[in-house]
Amino acid sequence: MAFLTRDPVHLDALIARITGPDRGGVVTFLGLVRDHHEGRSVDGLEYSAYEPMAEAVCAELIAETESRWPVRAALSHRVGPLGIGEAAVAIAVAAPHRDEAFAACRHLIEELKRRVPIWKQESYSDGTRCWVDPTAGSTKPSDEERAGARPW
Amino acid sequence: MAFLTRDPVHLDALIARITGPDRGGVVTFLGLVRDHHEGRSVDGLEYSAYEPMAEAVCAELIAETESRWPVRAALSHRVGPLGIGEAAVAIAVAAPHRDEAFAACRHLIEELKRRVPIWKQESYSDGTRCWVDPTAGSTKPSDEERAGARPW
Amino acid sequence: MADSVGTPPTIRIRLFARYAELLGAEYLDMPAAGLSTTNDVLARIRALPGGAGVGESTLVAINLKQAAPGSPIRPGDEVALLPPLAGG
Amino acid sequence: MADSVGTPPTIRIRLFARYAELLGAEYLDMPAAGLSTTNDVLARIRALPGGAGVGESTLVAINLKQAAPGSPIRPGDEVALLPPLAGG
Repeated sequence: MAFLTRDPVHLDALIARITGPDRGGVVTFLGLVRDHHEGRSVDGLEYSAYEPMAEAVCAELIAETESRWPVRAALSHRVGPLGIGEAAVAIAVAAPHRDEAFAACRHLIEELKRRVPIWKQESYSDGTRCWVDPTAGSTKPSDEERAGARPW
Repeated sequence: MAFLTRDPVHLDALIARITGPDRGGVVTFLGLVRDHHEGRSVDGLEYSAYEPMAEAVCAELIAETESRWPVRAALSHRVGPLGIGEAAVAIAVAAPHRDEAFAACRHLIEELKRRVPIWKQESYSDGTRCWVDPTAGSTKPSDEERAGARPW
Repeated sequence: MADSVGTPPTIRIRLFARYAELLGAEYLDMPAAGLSTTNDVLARIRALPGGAGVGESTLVAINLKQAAPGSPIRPGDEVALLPPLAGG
Repeated sequence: MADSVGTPPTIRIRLFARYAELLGAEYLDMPAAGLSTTNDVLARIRALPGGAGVGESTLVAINLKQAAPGSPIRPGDEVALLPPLAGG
Protein backbone atom coordinates (compact mmCIF):
# COMPACT_ATOMS: atom_id res chain seq x y z
CA MET A 1 0.00 0.00 0.00
CA ALA A 2 1.49 3.33 -1.01
CA PHE A 3 1.34 6.18 1.51
CA LEU A 4 2.11 8.90 -1.01
CA THR A 5 -0.43 9.77 -3.65
CA ARG A 6 -0.95 12.28 -6.43
CA ASP A 7 -4.73 11.90 -6.16
CA PRO A 8 -7.14 13.48 -3.67
CA VAL A 9 -7.27 11.58 -0.39
CA HIS A 10 -10.59 10.08 0.65
CA LEU A 11 -11.12 9.92 4.39
CA ASP A 12 -13.95 7.39 4.17
CA ALA A 13 -11.77 4.97 2.22
CA LEU A 14 -8.96 5.38 4.74
CA ILE A 15 -11.35 4.72 7.63
CA ALA A 16 -12.82 1.68 5.90
CA ARG A 17 -9.37 0.07 5.83
CA ILE A 18 -8.95 0.13 9.62
CA THR A 19 -12.34 -0.34 11.22
CA GLY A 20 -13.50 -3.67 12.58
CA PRO A 21 -16.22 -5.04 14.84
CA ASP A 22 -13.97 -4.69 17.90
CA ARG A 23 -12.80 -1.13 17.23
CA GLY A 24 -15.49 1.34 18.23
CA GLY A 25 -13.50 4.56 18.42
CA VAL A 26 -12.13 6.23 15.28
CA VAL A 27 -10.10 9.45 15.35
CA THR A 28 -8.92 11.14 12.18
CA PHE A 29 -6.72 14.08 11.37
CA LEU A 30 -6.80 16.06 8.14
CA GLY A 31 -4.28 18.73 7.25
CA LEU A 32 -5.77 21.16 4.74
CA VAL A 33 -3.99 23.74 2.59
CA ARG A 34 -4.55 27.18 4.13
CA ASP A 35 -4.90 30.36 2.15
CA HIS A 36 -2.17 32.24 4.00
CA HIS A 37 1.10 31.60 5.79
CA GLU A 38 2.79 34.09 8.09
CA GLY A 39 0.72 36.92 6.76
CA ARG A 40 1.27 36.17 3.08
CA SER A 41 -1.54 35.20 0.75
CA VAL A 42 -1.03 31.65 -0.58
CA ASP A 43 -2.35 30.67 -4.01
CA GLY A 44 -1.38 27.03 -3.90
CA LEU A 45 1.48 24.73 -3.10
CA GLU A 46 3.41 21.74 -4.22
CA TYR A 47 4.65 18.86 -2.11
CA SER A 48 7.66 16.82 -3.09
CA ALA A 49 9.18 13.84 -1.33
CA TYR A 50 12.17 11.55 -1.18
CA GLU A 51 9.68 8.91 -2.17
CA PRO A 52 11.27 5.57 -1.32
CA MET A 53 12.40 6.87 2.07
CA ALA A 54 9.04 8.54 2.75
CA GLU A 55 7.23 5.27 2.00
CA ALA A 56 9.58 3.35 4.30
CA VAL A 57 9.23 5.85 7.15
CA CYS A 58 5.42 5.89 6.87
CA ALA A 59 5.34 2.10 7.06
CA GLU A 60 7.59 2.30 10.12
CA LEU A 61 5.32 4.91 11.77
CA ILE A 62 2.23 2.76 11.24
CA ALA A 63 4.01 -0.34 12.57
CA GLU A 64 5.34 1.38 15.67
CA THR A 65 1.97 3.00 16.39
CA GLU A 66 0.16 -0.33 16.06
CA SER A 67 2.66 -1.99 18.40
CA ARG A 68 2.50 0.77 21.03
CA TRP A 69 -1.33 0.99 21.17
CA PRO A 70 -4.01 -1.64 20.41
CA VAL A 71 -5.04 0.23 17.26
CA ARG A 72 -5.18 -0.02 13.51
CA ALA A 73 -3.89 3.03 11.68
CA ALA A 74 -3.71 4.32 8.11
CA LEU A 75 -2.35 7.44 6.50
CA SER A 76 -2.08 9.10 3.15
CA HIS A 77 0.00 12.12 2.06
CA ARG A 78 -0.32 14.06 -1.17
CA VAL A 79 2.59 14.89 -3.44
CA GLY A 80 2.43 17.28 -6.40
CA PRO A 81 0.40 20.46 -6.72
CA LEU A 82 -2.50 21.20 -4.33
CA GLY A 83 -5.07 23.96 -4.19
CA ILE A 84 -6.39 25.85 -1.18
CA GLY A 85 -8.61 23.71 1.02
CA GLU A 86 -7.38 20.36 -0.30
CA ALA A 87 -6.24 17.73 2.19
CA ALA A 88 -2.45 17.36 2.16
CA VAL A 89 -2.45 14.60 4.75
CA ALA A 90 -5.08 12.27 6.17
CA ILE A 91 -4.61 9.98 9.17
CA ALA A 92 -7.14 7.56 10.60
CA VAL A 93 -6.87 5.45 13.74
CA ALA A 94 -9.39 2.93 15.03
CA ALA A 95 -9.23 1.51 18.55
CA PRO A 96 -11.37 -0.34 21.07
CA HIS A 97 -11.40 2.83 23.20
CA ARG A 98 -11.17 6.50 22.34
CA ASP A 99 -8.21 7.31 24.61
CA GLU A 100 -5.98 5.14 22.52
CA ALA A 101 -7.39 6.42 19.24
CA PHE A 102 -6.75 10.06 20.20
CA ALA A 103 -3.25 9.33 21.52
CA ALA A 104 -2.21 7.27 18.51
CA CYS A 105 -3.59 9.76 15.97
CA ARG A 106 -1.78 12.62 17.66
CA HIS A 107 1.43 10.60 17.75
CA LEU A 108 1.21 9.83 14.04
CA ILE A 109 0.83 13.41 12.87
CA GLU A 110 3.65 14.61 15.16
CA GLU A 111 6.03 11.88 14.03
CA LEU A 112 5.07 12.27 10.39
CA LYS A 113 6.00 15.94 10.53
CA ARG A 114 9.23 15.12 12.33
CA ARG A 115 10.45 12.14 10.30
CA VAL A 116 8.90 11.79 6.85
CA PRO A 117 11.02 13.42 4.10
CA ILE A 118 8.45 15.64 2.43
CA TRP A 119 8.82 19.29 1.42
CA LYS A 120 6.36 22.00 0.63
CA GLN A 121 6.78 24.91 -1.75
CA GLU A 122 4.20 27.65 -1.41
CA SER A 123 3.20 29.99 -4.24
CA TYR A 124 2.09 33.46 -3.19
CA SER A 125 -0.28 35.83 -4.89
CA ASP A 126 2.63 38.20 -5.63
CA GLY A 127 4.15 35.53 -7.88
CA THR A 128 6.96 34.45 -5.56
CA ARG A 129 7.48 30.94 -4.28
CA CYS A 130 9.05 29.69 -1.08
CA TRP A 131 10.16 26.37 0.40
CA VAL A 132 8.56 26.23 3.81
CA ASP A 133 11.01 25.75 6.68
CA PRO A 134 9.18 24.95 9.92
CA THR A 135 12.49 25.24 11.82
CA ALA A 136 12.97 28.88 10.76
CA GLY A 137 11.50 31.79 12.67
CA SER A 138 9.75 32.98 9.56
CA THR A 139 9.73 32.14 5.89
CA LYS A 140 11.44 34.52 3.54
CA PRO A 141 11.89 33.81 -0.12
CA SER A 142 15.54 33.58 -1.08
CA ASP A 143 17.00 35.65 -3.91
CA GLU A 144 16.96 32.60 -6.15
CA GLU A 145 13.31 32.05 -5.41
CA ARG A 146 12.40 35.67 -6.00
CA ALA A 147 14.22 35.62 -9.34
CA GLY A 148 11.92 32.82 -10.23
CA ALA A 149 12.66 29.76 -11.53
CA ARG A 150 15.06 26.90 -11.59
CA PRO A 151 12.46 24.37 -12.61
CA TRP A 152 12.10 21.56 -10.11
CA MET B 1 -29.59 22.43 12.35
CA ALA B 2 -30.65 19.27 14.11
CA PHE B 3 -27.99 17.30 15.97
CA LEU B 4 -30.05 14.12 16.26
CA THR B 5 -30.75 12.09 13.15
CA ARG B 6 -32.38 8.83 12.17
CA ASP B 7 -30.24 8.63 9.03
CA PRO B 8 -26.62 7.47 8.63
CA VAL B 9 -24.14 10.20 9.49
CA HIS B 10 -21.77 11.35 6.76
CA LEU B 11 -18.42 12.52 8.02
CA ASP B 12 -17.53 14.36 4.80
CA ALA B 13 -20.70 16.45 5.01
CA LEU B 14 -20.01 17.25 8.65
CA ILE B 15 -16.45 18.33 7.82
CA ALA B 16 -17.62 20.45 4.88
CA ARG B 17 -19.77 22.51 7.26
CA ILE B 18 -16.82 23.63 9.39
CA THR B 19 -13.78 23.98 7.16
CA GLY B 20 -12.60 27.31 5.85
CA PRO B 21 -9.50 28.81 4.26
CA ASP B 22 -8.08 29.76 7.66
CA ARG B 23 -8.66 26.40 9.37
CA GLY B 24 -5.98 23.94 8.31
CA GLY B 25 -6.36 21.28 11.01
CA VAL B 26 -9.40 19.02 11.18
CA VAL B 27 -9.88 16.35 13.84
CA THR B 28 -12.86 14.03 13.83
CA PHE B 29 -14.21 11.39 16.18
CA LEU B 30 -16.52 8.57 15.17
CA GLY B 31 -18.13 6.21 17.66
CA LEU B 32 -19.05 2.94 15.94
CA VAL B 33 -21.33 0.19 17.18
CA ARG B 34 -19.21 -2.70 18.44
CA ASP B 35 -20.15 -6.35 18.16
CA HIS B 36 -19.71 -7.09 21.84
CA HIS B 37 -20.04 -5.43 25.23
CA GLU B 38 -18.60 -6.82 28.45
CA GLY B 39 -18.16 -10.23 26.91
CA ARG B 40 -21.65 -10.49 25.43
CA SER B 41 -22.27 -10.72 21.71
CA VAL B 42 -24.24 -7.69 20.49
CA ASP B 43 -26.57 -7.99 17.51
CA GLY B 44 -27.60 -4.36 17.30
CA LEU B 45 -28.82 -1.49 19.40
CA GLU B 46 -31.25 1.32 19.62
CA TYR B 47 -30.62 4.86 20.79
CA SER B 48 -33.38 6.99 22.24
CA ALA B 49 -33.19 10.57 23.47
CA TYR B 50 -35.02 13.28 25.36
CA GLU B 51 -34.99 15.02 22.04
CA PRO B 52 -35.67 18.71 22.80
CA MET B 53 -33.21 18.67 25.69
CA ALA B 54 -30.61 16.72 23.69
CA GLU B 55 -30.81 19.27 20.86
CA ALA B 56 -30.45 22.14 23.33
CA VAL B 57 -27.47 20.57 25.11
CA CYS B 58 -25.71 19.79 21.80
CA ALA B 59 -26.14 23.42 20.72
CA GLU B 60 -24.72 24.50 24.08
CA LEU B 61 -21.72 22.14 23.72
CA ILE B 62 -20.91 23.51 20.25
CA ALA B 63 -21.24 27.10 21.45
CA GLU B 64 -19.07 26.63 24.52
CA THR B 65 -16.43 24.74 22.50
CA GLU B 66 -16.31 27.48 19.86
CA SER B 67 -15.94 30.14 22.55
CA ARG B 68 -13.20 28.30 24.46
CA TRP B 69 -11.04 27.51 21.40
CA PRO B 70 -10.71 29.30 18.03
CA VAL B 71 -12.48 26.45 16.26
CA ARG B 72 -15.59 25.55 14.32
CA ALA B 73 -17.28 22.35 15.43
CA ALA B 74 -20.13 20.12 14.29
CA LEU B 75 -21.67 16.93 15.61
CA SER B 76 -24.32 14.44 14.75
CA HIS B 77 -25.82 11.65 16.86
CA ARG B 78 -28.04 8.82 15.66
CA VAL B 79 -31.32 7.85 17.28
CA GLY B 80 -33.30 4.72 16.47
CA PRO B 81 -31.97 1.29 15.57
CA LEU B 82 -28.34 0.81 14.45
CA GLY B 83 -26.41 -2.18 13.18
CA ILE B 84 -22.89 -3.32 14.05
CA GLY B 85 -20.24 -1.02 12.59
CA GLU B 86 -22.53 1.95 12.02
CA ALA B 87 -21.50 5.35 13.37
CA ALA B 88 -23.59 6.32 16.40
CA VAL B 89 -21.89 9.69 16.80
CA ALA B 90 -19.70 11.85 14.58
CA ILE B 91 -17.83 14.95 15.71
CA ALA B 92 -15.71 17.23 13.54
CA VAL B 93 -13.59 20.19 14.62
CA ALA B 94 -11.60 22.52 12.37
CA ALA B 95 -8.99 24.91 13.73
CA PRO B 96 -6.06 27.03 12.58
CA HIS B 97 -3.75 24.66 14.47
CA ARG B 98 -3.99 20.99 15.33
CA ASP B 99 -3.50 21.40 19.10
CA GLU B 100 -6.79 23.21 19.35
CA ALA B 101 -8.57 20.80 17.03
CA PHE B 102 -7.49 17.77 19.08
CA ALA B 103 -8.35 19.41 22.40
CA ALA B 104 -11.76 20.65 21.27
CA CYS B 105 -12.74 17.33 19.65
CA ARG B 106 -11.80 15.44 22.79
CA HIS B 107 -13.74 17.92 24.93
CA LEU B 108 -16.85 17.50 22.78
CA ILE B 109 -17.03 13.73 22.97
CA GLU B 110 -16.40 13.73 26.74
CA GLU B 111 -19.04 16.38 27.42
CA LEU B 112 -21.51 14.80 25.02
CA LYS B 113 -21.28 11.53 26.94
CA ARG B 114 -21.60 13.36 30.24
CA ARG B 115 -24.44 15.77 29.44
CA VAL B 116 -26.57 14.84 26.43
CA PRO B 117 -29.69 12.85 27.41
CA ILE B 118 -29.37 9.85 25.13
CA TRP B 119 -29.80 6.19 26.05
CA LYS B 120 -28.73 2.97 24.42
CA GLN B 121 -30.43 -0.37 24.50
CA GLU B 122 -28.34 -3.29 23.32
CA SER B 123 -29.79 -6.48 21.84
CA TYR B 124 -27.77 -9.63 22.40
CA SER B 125 -27.53 -12.76 20.32
CA ASP B 126 -29.29 -14.74 23.10
CA GLY B 127 -32.42 -12.62 22.55
CA THR B 128 -32.12 -10.46 25.67
CA ARG B 129 -31.92 -6.67 25.67
CA CYS B 130 -30.28 -4.29 28.11
CA TRP B 131 -30.18 -0.56 28.77
CA VAL B 132 -26.51 0.31 28.97
CA ASP B 133 -25.48 2.00 32.21
CA PRO B 134 -21.95 3.40 31.97
CA THR B 135 -22.05 4.23 35.71
CA ALA B 136 -22.58 0.58 36.66
CA GLY B 137 -19.75 -1.86 37.19
CA SER B 138 -21.22 -4.18 34.62
CA THR B 139 -24.40 -4.42 32.64
CA LYS B 140 -26.89 -7.07 33.67
CA PRO B 141 -30.32 -7.39 32.14
CA SER B 142 -33.05 -6.85 34.69
CA ASP B 143 -35.83 -9.38 35.18
CA GLU B 144 -38.17 -7.17 33.23
CA GLU B 145 -35.75 -7.07 30.35
CA ARG B 146 -35.17 -10.79 30.39
CA ALA B 147 -38.91 -11.43 30.31
CA GLY B 148 -38.85 -9.44 27.17
CA ALA B 149 -40.88 -6.84 26.24
CA ARG B 150 -42.61 -3.74 27.37
CA PRO B 151 -42.56 -2.12 23.99
CA TRP B 152 -40.71 1.21 24.03
CA MET C 1 -60.36 31.68 35.69
CA ALA C 2 -62.29 28.45 35.48
CA ASP C 3 -59.04 26.55 35.00
CA SER C 4 -57.76 27.47 38.42
CA VAL C 5 -60.80 25.78 39.90
CA GLY C 6 -61.42 22.91 37.48
CA THR C 7 -57.85 21.63 36.94
CA PRO C 8 -55.52 21.73 39.89
CA PRO C 9 -51.96 22.67 38.96
CA THR C 10 -49.86 19.72 37.82
CA ILE C 11 -46.25 18.77 37.23
CA ARG C 12 -45.46 16.73 34.12
CA ILE C 13 -42.91 14.05 34.91
CA ARG C 14 -41.10 12.65 31.89
CA LEU C 15 -39.64 9.16 32.02
CA PHE C 16 -37.07 7.72 29.63
CA ALA C 17 -35.45 4.48 28.57
CA ARG C 18 -35.27 2.05 31.51
CA TYR C 19 -37.43 4.27 33.72
CA ALA C 20 -40.20 4.43 31.13
CA GLU C 21 -40.13 0.63 31.02
CA LEU C 22 -40.12 0.27 34.79
CA LEU C 23 -43.07 2.64 35.29
CA GLY C 24 -44.84 1.63 32.08
CA ALA C 25 -45.27 5.23 30.96
CA GLU C 26 -43.38 7.91 29.11
CA TYR C 27 -44.86 10.63 31.26
CA LEU C 28 -47.08 11.14 34.28
CA ASP C 29 -49.01 14.31 35.16
CA MET C 30 -49.12 14.63 38.91
CA PRO C 31 -50.86 17.15 41.17
CA ALA C 32 -48.32 19.78 42.13
CA ALA C 33 -49.45 19.78 45.75
CA GLY C 34 -46.61 18.52 47.93
CA LEU C 35 -44.09 18.64 45.08
CA SER C 36 -41.88 21.60 45.88
CA THR C 37 -38.46 20.15 44.98
CA THR C 38 -37.06 17.48 42.67
CA ASN C 39 -36.55 15.29 45.73
CA ASP C 40 -40.32 15.30 46.30
CA VAL C 41 -40.82 14.15 42.70
CA LEU C 42 -38.28 11.35 43.09
CA ALA C 43 -39.89 10.20 46.34
CA ARG C 44 -43.34 10.12 44.79
CA ILE C 45 -42.12 8.21 41.71
CA ARG C 46 -40.19 5.71 43.81
CA ALA C 47 -43.36 4.91 45.75
CA LEU C 48 -45.11 3.77 42.56
CA PRO C 49 -45.05 0.16 41.33
CA GLY C 50 -41.75 -0.26 39.46
CA GLY C 51 -40.46 3.01 40.86
CA ALA C 52 -37.94 1.40 43.18
CA GLY C 53 -35.64 1.04 40.16
CA VAL C 54 -35.29 4.83 39.87
CA GLY C 55 -31.91 4.83 41.54
CA GLU C 56 -29.48 7.19 43.20
CA SER C 57 -27.73 7.93 39.92
CA THR C 58 -30.87 9.50 38.42
CA LEU C 59 -30.29 12.91 36.88
CA VAL C 60 -33.10 15.43 36.93
CA ALA C 61 -33.90 18.12 34.36
CA ILE C 62 -36.39 20.92 34.80
CA ASN C 63 -37.75 22.42 31.59
CA LEU C 64 -34.92 20.88 29.49
CA LYS C 65 -32.12 22.01 31.84
CA GLN C 66 -30.22 19.69 34.12
CA ALA C 67 -30.96 20.67 37.74
CA ALA C 68 -29.00 20.20 40.94
CA PRO C 69 -30.43 17.68 43.43
CA GLY C 70 -33.21 19.24 45.49
CA SER C 71 -33.87 22.10 43.07
CA PRO C 72 -37.24 23.83 43.56
CA ILE C 73 -40.00 23.18 41.07
CA ARG C 74 -43.16 25.09 40.25
CA PRO C 75 -46.56 24.09 38.96
CA GLY C 76 -46.44 23.77 35.19
CA ASP C 77 -42.80 22.65 35.11
CA GLU C 78 -41.75 19.65 33.08
CA VAL C 79 -39.52 17.50 35.28
CA ALA C 80 -37.54 14.77 33.51
CA LEU C 81 -36.00 11.81 35.31
CA LEU C 82 -32.94 10.73 33.35
CA PRO C 83 -31.39 7.29 33.79
CA PRO C 84 -27.60 7.19 33.50
CA LEU C 85 -26.75 8.69 30.09
CA ALA C 86 -25.29 6.43 27.42
CA GLY C 87 -24.83 8.54 24.30
CA GLY C 88 -21.69 8.68 22.19
CA MET D 1 36.80 -6.90 -12.35
CA ALA D 2 37.15 -4.26 -15.02
CA ASP D 3 34.84 -2.00 -13.02
CA SER D 4 37.25 -1.68 -10.14
CA VAL D 5 39.77 -0.20 -12.54
CA GLY D 6 37.50 1.73 -14.93
CA THR D 7 35.08 3.37 -12.50
CA PRO D 8 36.37 4.48 -9.14
CA PRO D 9 33.90 3.89 -6.27
CA THR D 10 31.37 6.68 -5.88
CA ILE D 11 28.86 8.00 -3.42
CA ARG D 12 25.51 9.12 -4.81
CA ILE D 13 24.40 12.30 -3.10
CA ARG D 14 20.67 13.03 -3.38
CA LEU D 15 19.44 16.60 -3.13
CA PHE D 16 15.85 17.68 -2.52
CA ALA D 17 13.58 20.71 -2.60
CA ARG D 18 15.54 23.87 -1.80
CA TYR D 19 18.89 22.08 -1.93
CA ALA D 20 18.19 20.71 -5.42
CA GLU D 21 17.43 24.25 -6.53
CA LEU D 22 20.52 25.72 -4.86
CA LEU D 23 22.87 23.14 -6.39
CA GLY D 24 20.97 22.86 -9.68
CA ALA D 25 20.85 19.06 -9.48
CA GLU D 26 18.74 16.31 -7.96
CA TYR D 27 21.79 14.11 -7.41
CA LEU D 28 25.56 14.16 -7.73
CA ASP D 29 27.82 11.13 -8.02
CA MET D 30 31.07 11.91 -6.26
CA PRO D 31 34.27 9.91 -5.93
CA ALA D 32 34.19 8.14 -2.59
CA ALA D 33 37.82 8.99 -1.85
CA GLY D 34 37.93 11.31 1.16
CA LEU D 35 34.24 10.79 2.00
CA SER D 36 34.26 8.60 5.09
CA THR D 37 31.48 10.27 7.10
CA THR D 38 28.37 12.33 6.42
CA ASN D 39 30.29 15.38 7.63
CA ASP D 40 32.74 14.91 4.74
CA VAL D 41 29.81 14.85 2.31
CA LEU D 42 28.33 18.03 3.79
CA ALA D 43 31.68 19.80 3.62
CA ARG D 44 32.18 18.84 -0.01
CA ILE D 45 28.66 19.94 -0.97
CA ARG D 46 28.99 23.23 0.89
CA ALA D 47 32.14 24.01 -1.09
CA LEU D 48 30.21 23.87 -4.37
CA PRO D 49 28.53 26.91 -5.97
CA GLY D 50 25.19 27.33 -4.20
CA GLY D 51 26.23 24.85 -1.51
CA ALA D 52 26.57 27.47 1.21
CA GLY D 53 22.79 27.31 1.62
CA VAL D 54 22.99 23.72 2.88
CA GLY D 55 22.61 24.78 6.49
CA GLU D 56 23.13 23.42 9.97
CA SER D 57 19.59 22.07 10.13
CA THR D 58 20.24 19.64 7.27
CA LEU D 59 19.22 16.06 8.05
CA VAL D 60 21.16 13.23 6.45
CA ALA D 61 19.90 9.83 5.38
CA ILE D 62 22.04 6.90 4.32
CA ASN D 63 20.31 4.30 2.14
CA LEU D 64 16.83 5.61 3.08
CA LYS D 65 17.53 5.69 6.83
CA GLN D 66 18.03 8.88 8.80
CA ALA D 67 21.60 8.90 10.15
CA ALA D 68 23.17 10.62 13.15
CA PRO D 69 25.57 13.48 12.36
CA GLY D 70 29.01 12.15 11.47
CA SER D 71 27.81 8.64 10.62
CA PRO D 72 30.26 6.59 8.53
CA ILE D 73 29.54 6.02 4.87
CA ARG D 74 30.82 3.46 2.43
CA PRO D 75 31.37 3.43 -1.31
CA GLY D 76 28.10 2.64 -3.06
CA ASP D 77 25.95 4.29 -0.39
CA GLU D 78 23.18 6.70 -1.33
CA VAL D 79 23.48 9.74 0.92
CA ALA D 80 20.52 12.12 0.96
CA LEU D 81 20.72 15.69 2.20
CA LEU D 82 17.30 16.64 3.54
CA PRO D 83 16.30 20.26 4.02
CA PRO D 84 14.02 20.89 7.02
CA LEU D 85 11.01 18.62 6.59
CA ALA D 86 7.65 20.20 5.90
CA GLY D 87 5.17 17.37 5.45
CA GLY D 88 1.79 17.13 7.10
